Parts: sequence; C-alpha cells; structure tokens
Amino acid sequence: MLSKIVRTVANQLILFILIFGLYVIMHGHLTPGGGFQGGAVVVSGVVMLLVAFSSKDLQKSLRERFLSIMESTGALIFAILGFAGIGTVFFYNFLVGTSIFGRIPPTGPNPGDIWTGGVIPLMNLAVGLKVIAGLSAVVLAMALFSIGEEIEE
Amino acid sequence: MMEHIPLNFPFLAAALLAGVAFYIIIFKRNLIKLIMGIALLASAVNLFLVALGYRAGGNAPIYTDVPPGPMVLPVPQALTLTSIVINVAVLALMLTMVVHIYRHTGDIDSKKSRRLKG
Amino acid sequence: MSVVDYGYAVWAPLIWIIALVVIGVMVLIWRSRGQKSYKKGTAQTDIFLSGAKVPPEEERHVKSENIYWGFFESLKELYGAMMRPHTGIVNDYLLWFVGVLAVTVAILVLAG
Amino acid sequence: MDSLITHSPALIVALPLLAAFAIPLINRAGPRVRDIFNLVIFGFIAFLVAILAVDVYSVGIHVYTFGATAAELALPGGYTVPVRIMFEVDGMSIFMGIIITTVTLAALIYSLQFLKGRTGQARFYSLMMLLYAGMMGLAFTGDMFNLFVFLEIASIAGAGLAAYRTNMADAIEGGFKYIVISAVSALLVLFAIGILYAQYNVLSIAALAHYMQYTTLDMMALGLLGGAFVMKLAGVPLHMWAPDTYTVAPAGTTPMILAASYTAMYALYRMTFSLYGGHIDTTAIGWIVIIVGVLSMFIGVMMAVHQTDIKRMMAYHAISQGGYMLLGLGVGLAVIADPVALANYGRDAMNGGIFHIINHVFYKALLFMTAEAIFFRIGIRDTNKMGGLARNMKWTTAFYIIGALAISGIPPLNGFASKLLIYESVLRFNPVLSVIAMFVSLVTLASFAKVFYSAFTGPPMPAYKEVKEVPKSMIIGMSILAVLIIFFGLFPGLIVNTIVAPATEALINQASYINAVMGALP
Amino acid sequence: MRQVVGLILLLVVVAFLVWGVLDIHPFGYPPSDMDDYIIENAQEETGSNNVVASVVFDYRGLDTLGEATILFTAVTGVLLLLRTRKRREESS
Repeated sequence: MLSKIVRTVANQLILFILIFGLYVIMHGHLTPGGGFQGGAVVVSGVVMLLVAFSSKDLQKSLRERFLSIMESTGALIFAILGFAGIGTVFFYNFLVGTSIFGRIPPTGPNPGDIWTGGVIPLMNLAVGLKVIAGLSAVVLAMALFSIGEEIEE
Repeated sequence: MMEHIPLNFPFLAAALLAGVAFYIIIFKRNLIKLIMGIALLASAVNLFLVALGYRAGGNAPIYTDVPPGPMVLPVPQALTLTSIVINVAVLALMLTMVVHIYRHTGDIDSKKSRRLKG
Repeated sequence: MSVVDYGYAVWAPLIWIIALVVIGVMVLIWRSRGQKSYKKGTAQTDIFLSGAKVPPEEERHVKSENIYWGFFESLKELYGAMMRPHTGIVNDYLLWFVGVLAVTVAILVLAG
Repeated sequence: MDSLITHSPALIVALPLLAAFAIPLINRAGPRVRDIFNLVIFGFIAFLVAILAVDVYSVGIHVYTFGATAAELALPGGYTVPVRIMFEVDGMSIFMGIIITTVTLAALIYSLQFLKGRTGQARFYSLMMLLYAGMMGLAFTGDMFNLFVFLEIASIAGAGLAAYRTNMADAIEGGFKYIVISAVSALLVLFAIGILYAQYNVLSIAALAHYMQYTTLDMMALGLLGGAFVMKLAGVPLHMWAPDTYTVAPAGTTPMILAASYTAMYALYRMTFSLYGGHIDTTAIGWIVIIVGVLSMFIGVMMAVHQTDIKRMMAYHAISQGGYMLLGLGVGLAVIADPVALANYGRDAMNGGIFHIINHVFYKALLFMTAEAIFFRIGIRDTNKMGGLARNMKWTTAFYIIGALAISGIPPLNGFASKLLIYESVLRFNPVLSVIAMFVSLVTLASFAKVFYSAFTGPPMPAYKEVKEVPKSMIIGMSILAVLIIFFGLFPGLIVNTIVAPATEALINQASYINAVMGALP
Repeated sequence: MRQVVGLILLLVVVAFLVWGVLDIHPFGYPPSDMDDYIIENAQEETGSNNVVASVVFDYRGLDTLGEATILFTAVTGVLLLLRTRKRREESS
C-alpha cells in the first residue's frame, strides 16, 4: 500500500495501459505487436496496480478462479481455431477469402486494412486473453504466497 | 573465415554472452544468480537467432506503409518471439521453486539444498 | 512366433519353460526320496546361538545397509572415488555438462 | 475413417492439449466427472495411436503438413524447401508412441486412487496430459524448432509434477534440479538449431539432412545437440540429476518422467542416424555413444547396489539400463558404414538396443509403482526401516518379484530377450563390452535381491502389523504392465519382428526418411 | 581446484563457440530460400500485412500453439506449487 499520490496516478494510468495493450493485440496482423506483446503490456499494468495497492485489495477484485477460467478459455479458443481448419488440415487458415477478416490486401506495400488476416486476428485475441490471465495469475499468486495468504484452488 | 570478422561482431557478442552465462551458472552458488545466468544464456541465444536474420539495409517485414527495399528474414524473428515466451515461462516456474526452497531451508545457497546426494 | 533368431543361435522361451518344468518335476521326485527325519515344533527347529540368548523376532532382521558388507569393504577406494563427484550441488551438475560439451565438441570438430 | 487416419498425427498431439486446457473447467463438475473425462479421452487417443501404428507398419512413413492445402503436400509448388511444420511418423516414432501411450495409460489408472483426498488434482491431471502431449510431439515431429518446443513442454510439465509434494523439501529440490538442467540443455539445443538454420535456411530435419554439407559448424552443432540430449537422457557423467528427480516424483509420474528421458534418447538417435548418419564416417560418434553407454552401465549399477533408498536405487538402475540401449545403438552406429558387419551383427545389436527400451520402460515403471505403493502405505523409502511387508502386501510383492526378475535378465521374462540380443551381437563387435554387460546384469540381480530381502521378507515388524494392500486402481495399473512384461517375455520373436525391426529399419534407412519429404529432388 | 578446471573447460567451450560463429555467413548476407518464399507469398496466402504475424500464426502455427501450451503449463505448475500451506499439510 503506497502513498495516495501513487494510488491516484495508478488509478488513472491503468486505463491508458489497457487501451494501448488492446490496441497492440487487435492490430497484431497490421503493425508490430500481437497477442503476446499486448498481453505483456496489460500485465505490466496489473503489476503496477499490485505495487500501488496491496495484493489483498487486488485479490478482492481479481480472483484466481476467474483468471484460471479465463486462461483455459483463451487456450481453448486458440486450439479450436487450429482445429477448425481440420476440413483441409490442422491450422489451415480457413477464413481467407470469406467475409470475416477475409479480405486479401494488395501485394506489396499498402496502408493496411483491419479486415484482413483470416484467423490471425482471432488467434491474436485468444492468445492475448490467455497471456493476460496467465501472467496476472502468476504474479498475483506469487505476491499472495509471499505474504502467506490463502490461494483458492 | 577471417574475412568475416569485421562483419560478424553480433555473432561474436552472442558467443561471449553465452560464455558469461556459463561462468555464472557454474560458479555462482546463489540460486537467484543461477536463474539470472540461465536468463542471460537465453538472451544470448535470442540475440544469436535474431542476428542471423538480418539482411543489410532491410526493413521490418511488415507491408504496412513500408518504404520499398529488401526485408529482413521473418522466420528468425518468429523463432525469437517463441523462445522469449518459453523462457519467461521457465523462469516463472524456477522462481516459484526457489521461493519454496527458501521456505524450507531458510537459505538460497545451492550448497544448502543438497538433501539428495550420493 | 515366439522364437528370436540372431546370428548363429535362437532363443525360444516356450521350449525353455517346458525344459524347466521337466527338470523341476525330476528334482521334486528326487527330493521326495530323501529321509523324513525333520519334525516341526520340536527342538530341531529352535535357534541355537552357541548358548547365547536369542534376540526377539523383530530384531533378527538384517538391515539392508549390512547386506554385502564385505563387498563394499573390499571396494572402499572405488566407492570413495565414485561418491566424490555426486555432491548434489546443481552447479556441479552444470560443470560436468560443460566439461562433456568441451570434450564432445573437441572430438567432433577436430576428428570429424 | 481414412480422414481419421490421415489426421491422426495431429489429433494425437492436439487432443491431450485440448483435454489439458479443459480439465480446469471440467473439474468444477466434480472429480468423478473429471476422471471419467480423462479416461474416455485417453482411451480415444490410444485408439488413434493404434490405427496410426497399423497404417505406418502397412503403408510406410506418414507425413502430415500443418496449414498446407493438403496434408501430404510437404513442399510448396515450384520450391525446393519445406516452409511449413510437418510431422513425420516412421517406425521409430510410432515405436516411441506405443511405449509412451502404454505407460501413460497405466500411470493414469494408477493415479486415480493414489490422489484421492489430495489438493490440486485438476492441475495434476492437466500437467499429466501436457507431459504426454509433449512426449508424443517430440516423437512425431519432423521439424527442428518444433522439437525444441515439445522438449520444453515435456521438461516444464515433468518438473511441475516432480515437485508436486510441496510439503517435502527434497521434492522441491528434485524438481528444481530437473528444470534447471532441462532449461540449460534445451537452450543449447536451440543454439545448435540456430547454427544449422544459419547455414541451410531450413528447419525441417529431412531437408537439413538433404542439404547437409558436414562442415565444421555442422560437427559443432552435433556436439551441442549430443551433449544436451545425453544430459536429458541421464547418461554418465551427466546422470546426477536423475536419481534426485526420480526419487521424489509422485507415483504415476515417475514412469512418465522416465519415458520423457527416453524420448530425449530417441531425439539423440534421430539426430545421429537420420540427420547426420548418411555420408560421413560415424565410427567416432558411435564410439562416443558406446563409451557413454558402458560408463552408464557400470557406474549406475555400482552406485545402485550401495543405496538404501528404494526409489533412488531404482533410479540408478534406470541409468545403468539406459547404458544397454546406448551400447546396442552405438554398436549399430559404429558399423553402419560397412554393410557386411551391419548385416552380421549391427542390425541385431540395434534390435536389442531398441527392444530394450520398451522392455526397460515397462519393468522399471512397474518397479517404481511398487516402490510408490510401499511409500503410499508406510510413508518411508528407507529400506533399513522396512521388513516383512510381503505378509500384508501380497500383490505388490508379486509385482515386485516380476519386475526384479525381468530387470535382472532372468529367463523367460522380457529383460532376458533384449539383453541376450545385445550380448550376442556385441560379443562379435568387441568381447570386452559384452563381458562388462553380463557383469552389470549380475550386480543388478544382487542389488534387487538385497532390497527384496530387506523390504519384503524377514520377521513381521511390529510397526507394520496393520499395513493394508494398496487400493484397486493402483493394482490394476501395475497389473497392466506385469501382463505386458510376461507377454513380451513369452513371445519375443513376435515383438521383434512386428515393431522393433521396422524401428531399426527406419533408423538405418536414412534415404527413405529424406525422400518422404523431399520427394524425388536431385 | 574446481575453479581452475571449470575455467579451463569454460574457456575451451567459449573458444569453440567463437571459432564457430566466426565461420557463419557474413552478418547481413544470409542464405534465404525459405524466407524469400514467405516474404513473397505471405500476403496472398494469409492475407496479413505483418509477415512475422503470418509466420507465427500460420506458417509455424504449431510452434505458437506449443508456446501457448508452455505458458499454460508454467502457470498451471506455479499455481500447483503455490497451494496454501494448510492444504499442503493435509496433502502430504
């Protein structure tokens, strides 16, 4: 539990960190970045909250059970997206040419279009969800264990 | 081989960084320093991988508003990305185990945690 | 189907088992023709330690560290030399690893 | 059905991953539902492995390319380098797959009642599935970097499982040692992969073997790979982590960690035979493997006979038995260059070495399970404090006798068949090695007799009057392996001709492994 | 004693590594068959401007699945090891 100034600043800052992380995740197929990087950005915000507030206060709003379910869901979405191409082969990019994220950009340098990339944006989303949940769970569990707190199964 | 030396300094840096990492993991008894050494070895390997893919005067392999010209190789960057995340995972597990070792033995000296020997 | 053929001989477990059964039967027949002077529960089956007091039952069990005592006694030097590297320190494991890497790479690069 | 066979390599690796991701969610529905889910999905995976094995043995090498427009399309049109990850399942891969699947099935059934009333069961089973997926991927993959990824999956899952009993300080220590050596060796594997990629700009094993120039850098990469994999398979003098880890790992998972170290041995064979084996003189490499094998046999068994901790003794025996496999395959590797010696005894030596892998994994898994059954009931591993357990734990005693006779090479159990093949063929290569192998087998019998006497026989101990037999599921898990051991012992010819000879052929015949991917390239 | 032996072996390994890496292709001029194919065809095949993303998620998607799996494994292992002390005692 740090001083009031730090907590207030952290309260304001976490919003921008979240927005930037989600931007990096969603534009992974157009600009540098992707699921892992954006997820890491968001988790850095979680770590900032953990430092600013005590881990007990954070546990009230961010529970391990919720994080564990979220992580399993992200991993399942990613694996199922891989499965979905099983009509041809595993990990076949079956969305290219369809209406969702299916546009094909012109070859060579171009301004870029958010509705391209097939399954890649969806996979970025799933991986981002998974990384956010997983790394936050690890950081939170370590913080709670080091002060001898309960960690729910 | 000798004619490469002025060019191959990044590879040389990776090899020497690996040597420093080996020195740490051999001679440092502190388990946290041991984990730091492993992280350093991982960084050396990542530097080696990403330096392999550089092409002289190349841009980042992203077609969004890229100036015309050659592009650096994308595959080593993908491999490096994967290997970075893998090392993050390994380090998290190792640090957890060190926390437990400290709980049990009250010390993080690798000489103290040798119940299993002989 | 059950026969392994290698080079100049074969290994057939079923034939081996048949032979084992035949030999066992013969041994049993031979044993049954021995003399029957052994009686349970008599003084024949008591333990006699040259007059000393016989310890109670659960103390008669030989501990496993006492088994093969002579073997380890005669090989003391070998075991001393073999126990020394097994320190249980993780740094030593990694030092052995680096040593083996050095030797292997040297052999393969200089000879291969 | 045909599409199922076509996609089976991907499904065999992907279904355990899906199960592992889903288990934390399914656990909310209660432990019974979760156990049934585990058994059902694992039964389906075993069925997939069976049909894939039939397909591989009847048709040939099974190539599966991820993300391509057709599963068999390895090379992109008009190009000569494979750009996508592919699985390449040949006789050796499916052989490892059969071993891993059987051991995992036995371990899963064994753990059902072993874990009753403990915490973290859901994550335990999840890690078990992940360890299985990592081992299968490592056995099936045909891509260097993918091999590294699956190696890491298996290492991390194994370390997490080994440290499961967090209330015991030595359990944490064993897990920590395992993860440290796994991380360092995996990073060196990655360095070697970087060296190979830098020269040939491909990552597929077959393509690398096709373009290999055998330069100095390639030899250095082989040295790094060999050192790392010898570390993972616990060959002397890099064996010291193995007793620490095997000793503390909980019941069902000790055999799986053992199998993980033998998948590292498979990776070593894949590198030496399929990647480098072709055109260079492999006598030096073969002799290195033989020396490591002989050292492992001798030092492992001499250390084992000195132990008083029962699981630690078995772990040292695992090291010493691994030496037999390295010896057999090393002889094959040393003579692979001249066809006469290969036809005379090299092929038999490799048959023995490969046959010994499956035999050893089965009986050592059985022995570890019996040791854990004792620990489960009386809570100690020190054989000095044991005695007279055979009176109360009859099934465990019977299984221990079977395993001990098998590992000591007593006919007609399966250990004898593979050891006989190794003796006879190595005798014709170099008699001294064969004599050493027989001596090691004698000391093995002696040490197991010692543990049998001190733990199971003897007068009834007052402390263990009320010791009961272990629960049903543990007995079932052990009996699966015991039945397999006796069957393999009675019909060795069937096993050798059916699954071992194709594995040997797959290792020796490098050209078919390359052509399965590269097609008819010049 | 241990220090001396360790240093000697360490120097041998590092010397071989340095000798090796100086032998690699000159920095900045790599061989690039596979990567040229990917750079040319990534946009048509995957419809993604970011070639690295198309490699990570399409050409080498299985590696990324394995990577996500490793992260999941590590998180599972951490949460398995960090069970509460009360539960750990009764789990012995």
